[in-house]
Amino acid sequence: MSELLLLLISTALVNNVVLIKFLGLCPVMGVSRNLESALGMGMATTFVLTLAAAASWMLEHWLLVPFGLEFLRILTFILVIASVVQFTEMFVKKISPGLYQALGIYLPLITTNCAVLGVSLLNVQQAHGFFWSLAYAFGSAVGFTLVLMIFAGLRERIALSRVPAAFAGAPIAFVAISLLALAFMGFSGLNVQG
Amino acid sequence: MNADGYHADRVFASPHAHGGGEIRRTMLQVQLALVPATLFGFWLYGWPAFFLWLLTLFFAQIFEVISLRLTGNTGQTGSPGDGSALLTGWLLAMTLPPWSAWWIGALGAFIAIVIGKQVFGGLGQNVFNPAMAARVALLVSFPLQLTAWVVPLPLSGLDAPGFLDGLRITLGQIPVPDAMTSASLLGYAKTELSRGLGLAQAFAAGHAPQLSWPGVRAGSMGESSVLLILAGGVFLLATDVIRWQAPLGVLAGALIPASIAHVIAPETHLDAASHLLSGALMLGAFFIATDYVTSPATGAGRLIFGLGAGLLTWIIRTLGGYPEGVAFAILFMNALTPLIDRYVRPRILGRTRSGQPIRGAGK
Amino acid sequence: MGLMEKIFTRSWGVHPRDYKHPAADAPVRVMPMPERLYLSLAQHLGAPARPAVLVGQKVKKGEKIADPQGPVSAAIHAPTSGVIAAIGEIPAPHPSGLPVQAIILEADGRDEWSEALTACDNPLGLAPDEISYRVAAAGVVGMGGATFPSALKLSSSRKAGVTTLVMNGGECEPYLSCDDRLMRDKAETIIDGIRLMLHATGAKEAIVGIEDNKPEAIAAMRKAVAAHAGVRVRPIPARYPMGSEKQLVQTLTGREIPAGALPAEVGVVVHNVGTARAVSEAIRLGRPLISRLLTVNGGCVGAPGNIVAPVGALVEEVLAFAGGIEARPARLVMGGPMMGVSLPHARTPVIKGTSGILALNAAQAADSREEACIRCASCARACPIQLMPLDMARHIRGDDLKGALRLGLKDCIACGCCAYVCPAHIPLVQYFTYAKGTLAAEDRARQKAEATRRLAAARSERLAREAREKAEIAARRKAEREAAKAAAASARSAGEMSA
Amino acid sequence: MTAILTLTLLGAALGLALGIAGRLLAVEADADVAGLESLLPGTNCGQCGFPGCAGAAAAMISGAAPPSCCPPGGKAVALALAEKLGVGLDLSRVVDEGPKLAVVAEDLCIGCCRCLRACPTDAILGAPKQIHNVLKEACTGCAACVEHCPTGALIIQPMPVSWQYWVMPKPVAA
Repeated sequence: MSELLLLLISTALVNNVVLIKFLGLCPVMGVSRNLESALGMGMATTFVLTLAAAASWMLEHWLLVPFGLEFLRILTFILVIASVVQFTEMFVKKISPGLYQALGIYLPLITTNCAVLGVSLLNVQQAHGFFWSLAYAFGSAVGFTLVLMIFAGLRERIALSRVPAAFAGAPIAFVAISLLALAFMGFSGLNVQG
Repeated sequence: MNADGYHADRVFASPHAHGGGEIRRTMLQVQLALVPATLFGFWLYGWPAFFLWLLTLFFAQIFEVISLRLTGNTGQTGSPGDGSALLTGWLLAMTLPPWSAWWIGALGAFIAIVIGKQVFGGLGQNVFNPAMAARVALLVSFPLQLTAWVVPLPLSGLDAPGFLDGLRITLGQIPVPDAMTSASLLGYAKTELSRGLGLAQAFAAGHAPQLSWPGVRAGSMGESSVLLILAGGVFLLATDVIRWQAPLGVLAGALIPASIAHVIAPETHLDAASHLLSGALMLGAFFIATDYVTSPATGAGRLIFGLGAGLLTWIIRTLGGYPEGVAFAILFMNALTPLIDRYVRPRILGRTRSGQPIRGAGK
Repeated sequence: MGLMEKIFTRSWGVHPRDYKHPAADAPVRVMPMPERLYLSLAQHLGAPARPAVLVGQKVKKGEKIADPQGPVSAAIHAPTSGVIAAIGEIPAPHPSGLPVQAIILEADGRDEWSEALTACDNPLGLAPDEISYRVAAAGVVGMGGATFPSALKLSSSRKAGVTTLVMNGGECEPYLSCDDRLMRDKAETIIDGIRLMLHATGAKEAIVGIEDNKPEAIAAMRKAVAAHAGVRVRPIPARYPMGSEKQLVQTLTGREIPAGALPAEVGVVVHNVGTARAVSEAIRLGRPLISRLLTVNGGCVGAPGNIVAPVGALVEEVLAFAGGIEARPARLVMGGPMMGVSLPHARTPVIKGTSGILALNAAQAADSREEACIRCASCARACPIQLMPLDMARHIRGDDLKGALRLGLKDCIACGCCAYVCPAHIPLVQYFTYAKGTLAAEDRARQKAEATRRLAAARSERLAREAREKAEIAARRKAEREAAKAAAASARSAGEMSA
Repeated sequence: MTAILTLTLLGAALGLALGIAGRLLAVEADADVAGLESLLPGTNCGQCGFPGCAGAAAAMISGAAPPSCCPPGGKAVALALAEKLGVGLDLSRVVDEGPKLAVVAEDLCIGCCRCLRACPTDAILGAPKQIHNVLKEACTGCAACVEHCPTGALIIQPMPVSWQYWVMPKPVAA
């Protein structure tokens, strides 16, 4: 139990997908303009990531390895991820049209969120078991959501600040996220394995 | 004289009175509160400390003036005379190794004032504490220089560097002799623990850093005399410049888990007093976590902010790769501040917490 | 209040320097009647009154010259005898200085009372509704500054079944001392008015809340109240804005008024002590509200003090009577310094709600440049409603009015505490009034769009109906013609047959 | 061979699952013309260049017109439309000169009643040979009447501000 908790902390904070591994930066920059859509995006990504990790684990262990098809790994993973994203898209459109509109193009773009594929591949690479894979994916997704939320909060505040014209928009967002990354560096070397 | 000649030149909005508070005065009060600890630091670490302090403040003000000139000083983004840049520079200087070369101070001032504050729009617009952003950026970029603590050589002593030697040290012409550098207590404990030694064993060794309330030890100016920092903090509390929630939160957030851990595993965990007396916990609690701009605006929010910063400090100190975590912890909590401010709000009079009008309480 | 409560209850409000003395201690002076009086038709909350006199008509003192119009409105009476000189526009006592409809009365200098006014010796024998009726006929409005028609408040309180009448003797605004002076000099009259109001509203008890920085007023009122059960005088801590309805009711009764609701929701009705006096004079003497006690104060005023001025006197005349002004004021304010309105000039009249005229010098007006918000949250601590003024102002500055609305903009009472304490001199109240005004204008535009849409729809429907009817008539005519033709044809054929 | 088979089967299986999900989670696309039209003034004044407000609504849905295409609606309507459409709004292009009002110049009006028929909201009152009058509560300032006046007696003016409706100006950044 405590190991699982440590894994979650490790993946969410110490090895944060966004700020330490630099995966999935596109939605972080794109959907962090307001908190509600950031939360929605975080939830959608968490959903996709966890589901994709489960599906890719099954794919890896029940299909690719038995048939010696490891060379198809990336291809099949992308296929699975794309399907999960499609499903999520329909789901979000059904239950929250407002969120669907707010997320816009970034929702189908979860497909190309490298964090999703990256985590699935890392799971294979590090030979995680099924539940461990799930936890790893979930922890990563929580880390992603955390950063997305924090960053959205910061951007909401910055949006109402008197940022000089030269820095307004994307530049100041990059400055802010780099300072956020500095803050996360404090967790580096956090000895969570005990 | 009669009133029929009176004509208002514009529309004046109410109120037509003001309590007399001024930003400038607030900044001055905080600087005043820093004076005792700073003077003690000068005495403790000699002329180099003074020069570094002077240079950092100078550069902070220079960068402030240049930035305001470039962005077109509109008055609402702060004026060069409001003292905020000097305060930022001062706080930064308090956290640097006192014998650092001049460019550490200059670069730090640049990061703090320009990147940490002015690109966000100047005074009041930044989301991270400028001094802490600069300190962290320097630490991860120049870990060696930022941990080169010198043993105290009080000005009154014979072996303290003189005025000119001090100047040379600050200008980087004389390298700081290795024999004079020393680990801070937190760094020492971390190193010894990573070598597999227990704390009791480590502190039994003769070269272990000693702790004392007056604070004669290696460290930065802001870390040495905990008592003088505390005095400054109490002054700020008494003059109502800062509120109690954030300092209390930081101290409680760090010291409570430290005490519990020490009771459970004294061999691997420093006691609360060591945590309090070493590092920048006190400075962080009273001077950094209380920064208006980058901490929550409500009392409850400030308490959460403080507790979070304290707890993270302890976690980083105990489990992390860095010996000191105050700056990281506060930077992280700065990032959380907008979220705290959004979700922790006072109940509006006549409404429930969810914003609905309360029910009439009987007729 | 227990210790725990003291620690965990948020303090609110501010303690501004009050500048009440020496004006409060100077004896009341009565201003002589000016030659001309400018009686705004909109000197109360609600719809403007409608003139009931013609130009050139002679009126007596106390005669009604304008009728209330609509459910929320108040009558206006002639403050002296004279001739109606004109009915037209004058500059409103308002920051904008925009015109307002007014009746201009030329005084004849005789100051003769109208004979139509009826005094009443036993007012407590009157029916409660009769009291409300007479109060309405006297044109009495709330004297604290809100100028809500008092009669309406009395009758609606009765309907709502209020139990407690809270009398506002707080006068928490700095500089002002007219209520203080009134309580010292006219305590008996006020108590009489309170008893009449108790009778009219059906409330069981009255609590007079007086700030503890007015010991003379408390003593005078206590003395006057001694003979009457059901009326109590309660000293309350001096703190701004103690005189605000929500704060006063909570301090005196412990009840919290729901947002957007009237005090009647918690069984309370609040009236000003000045209103009680006006009610007493309206019922006992039959005298309508035609003059009021107001404070003339501020660093530029020659002889600060309290003055009885007729409604409709120009501000410059009142100032001249109060010893003139010694230097060019930095600001001319009507009302108190915290919530009063700045006047564009002094050629604008005193109205029923004018509690003070302030000629402030530069140091008092504290006009300063807006600096950057450092998020010190002093404003949030001072806000009596527990709003977050700093965040609301940020949203408004960024043109996100809806964001400010979410943060509780509608609950803001514009008391000015936030701007008073702001070390950056941010005109927070101005941000909020701007936002409220803009939102209200948008609302009006939406309502108008709705109404015009209905008009347009009605019109196109009408046009369609007319076209249809025209077509129908045309069709009927055609059918008739054809029928006639057919009849003629059949007649012809029948004729042929018979032939 | 196995690889191709695997991919085919995988694709087919996922496709089928998505198809079923699509059926289950179907959302009806709502025709928004009516909803959008309800936000427009509804006076069919034609200043947008489309046939009536319904035409403008259809044009906005198809993207042929920006949400800021309604001059009488001003900023408020443009904002509401942009929110409904879920598109960004370039407010700098919206020229909102505040509410407008048609005024009859009494010395020019000949009482011909032509403007009465042109007014989409019946805001002009008048009888033949009598000076007409504009009801300011009903006039939208759409200017449809102006071209029908043979003597140029109708003038579009900003709505006068009364002190009750005066709005405190926004503090100007010093």
